[in-house]
Amino acid sequence: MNSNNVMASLEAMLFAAGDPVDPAKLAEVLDIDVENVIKILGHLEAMYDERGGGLRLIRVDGKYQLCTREEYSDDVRSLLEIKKNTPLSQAAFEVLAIVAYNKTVTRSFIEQIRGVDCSGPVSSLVQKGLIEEKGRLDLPGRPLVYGTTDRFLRCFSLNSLEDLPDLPEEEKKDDSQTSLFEDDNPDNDTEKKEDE
Amino acid sequence: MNSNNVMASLEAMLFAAGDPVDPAKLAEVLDIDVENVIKILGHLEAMYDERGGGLRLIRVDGKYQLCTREEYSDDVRSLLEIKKNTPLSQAAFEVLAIVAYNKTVTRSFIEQIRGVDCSGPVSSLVQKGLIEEKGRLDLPGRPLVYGTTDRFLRCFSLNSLEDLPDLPEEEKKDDSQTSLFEDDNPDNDTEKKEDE
Amino acid sequence: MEQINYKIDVFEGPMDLLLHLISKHKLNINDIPIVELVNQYVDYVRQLQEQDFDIAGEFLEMAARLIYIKTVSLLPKHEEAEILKKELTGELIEYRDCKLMAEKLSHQTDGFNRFVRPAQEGFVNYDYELFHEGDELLNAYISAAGRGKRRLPPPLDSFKVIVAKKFVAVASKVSTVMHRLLGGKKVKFLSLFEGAKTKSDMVATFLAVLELAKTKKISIEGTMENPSVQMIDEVKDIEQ
Repeated sequence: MNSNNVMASLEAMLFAAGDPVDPAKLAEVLDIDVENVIKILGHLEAMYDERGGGLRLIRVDGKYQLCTREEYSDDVRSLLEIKKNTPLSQAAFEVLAIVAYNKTVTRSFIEQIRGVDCSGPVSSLVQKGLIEEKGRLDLPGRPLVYGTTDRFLRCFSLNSLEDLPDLPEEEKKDDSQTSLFEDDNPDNDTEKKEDE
Repeated sequence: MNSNNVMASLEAMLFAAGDPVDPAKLAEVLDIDVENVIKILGHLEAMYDERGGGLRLIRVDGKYQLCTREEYSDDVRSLLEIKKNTPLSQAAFEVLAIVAYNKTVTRSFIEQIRGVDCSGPVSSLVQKGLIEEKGRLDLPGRPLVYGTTDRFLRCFSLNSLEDLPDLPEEEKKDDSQTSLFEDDNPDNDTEKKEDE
Repeated sequence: MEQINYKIDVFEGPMDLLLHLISKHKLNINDIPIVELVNQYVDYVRQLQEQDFDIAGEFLEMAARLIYIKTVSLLPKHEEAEILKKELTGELIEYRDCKLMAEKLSHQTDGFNRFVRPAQEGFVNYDYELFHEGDELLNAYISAAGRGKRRLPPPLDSFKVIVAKKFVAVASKVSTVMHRLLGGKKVKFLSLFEGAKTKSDMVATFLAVLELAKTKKISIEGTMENPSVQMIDEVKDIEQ
């Protein structure tokens, strides 16, 4: 591998990593000396500076990281604000509704109701601060339990979860049959299957 | 802002966003025409290709995204300790084909074509982020509808679903012997074994 | 017949096995010699049983279906057999196309080696700041639980999603059939096939009728000879 290719590979690795990376790890992957890696990273840094693009290479605590140039921070911030203010997807609404009406639920419970993998909507709701982890269940695998947050109550103008609109009668009846958290329903088999 | 700065800002924004970005949003931030944004993104793409670094600019369903070059995938993988991705199963490819060519389908539609239960491959494709739920049908049971994702387009090097390989033409003559199995039977068995 | 000793998991299902048999014995997919195919298929399934394979229900279901088609095709008047055969042919062609597309897709997986990055942190916090009504949650919950009582018939659009752009052009046939039935008209089943130009045209029409019947959009009544077809909600309207 010539030094241009090494530089390109370093760029690709730093790009994909996101977080700061220890040059020793980069050296290990490329199977070359750390000194060499640091030297080539120096070239990469210089190349970024000369080219005057939107990116730069920075050192944080002896580690290296690609990031955007300060000049463009305002643009970056406005773009991310636009992205942030997109309304919830239908999937996210459904997951949120299941969490809210059941107060605390595991992901596999949500998936059982919705019939589909829900890791995407769950983590996006956590990121948006609408649901949060409330602990773990004392069950095999110790699954995480999620509940809604105060931010959730504010976004839906509710004082408490008691203020949620009532479910139609039949929904309520059915609901108590499926809820995992009525302790009288130790039907954990189905849950385990979902976890696999 | 001159066009070099615009290009640098576009680079910074795409880098920071991570996900594919609609050029209209970039235009909104920069307060210039979308056409202009697309033209300058073209320059950025060419610049990446000429420079031969570790990154490239791709188009996904009319949106733009920065990603690493394929040549450096092994290095990226070993840095991030990502397992070499296990190739998709035959079943998964079939399900993907049905979803991609029909744009949005229910699981029962997929099962109707394949003649077997498809819950396994469907949920593994959802987990891999290659298909996602696109809503529910207003039919009894409110079945989920699935479609392909931006990640699907990126992984299969497609700009959009319009770029999918063409469907075979309708049989020209009704009674012509089927021509789809050109590789006559002897190697059929071995071929199947390889698929496993 | 030669010894078959491949494993059941080699095949993705009964459709896959049928396609294999059709190509192996160079049968014409557009005019399946049903007797021959049944024998091949049943032989194969029997061998699996002898080898103590746990045979999936789908394989047996298909065997039953093939045997039924064979039985009715032995009757002096075997229009039903022809129809059932066409149905099977349509499904086989559809699955064959699906396999072909899957094969093509499996050759363009370079993009799996492109990596993207997570959004850069520190610019914005992602706390949600939009406001909603509680009713939106209620509706989402009912939607997710899938038990909401539907009082309205599904809109025509919802069928498009199920049958849209099928490998055989069934979607257009759905609208053609629906159009014929507008206004509560009772139409003879065979008349739906008038004007069909090709075999696949007829197969598509047939599948469209099945699809509509399955989703309870139309009703079919009368004898197998030539039943009449009618839209279901139209029927209700008249009765009320």
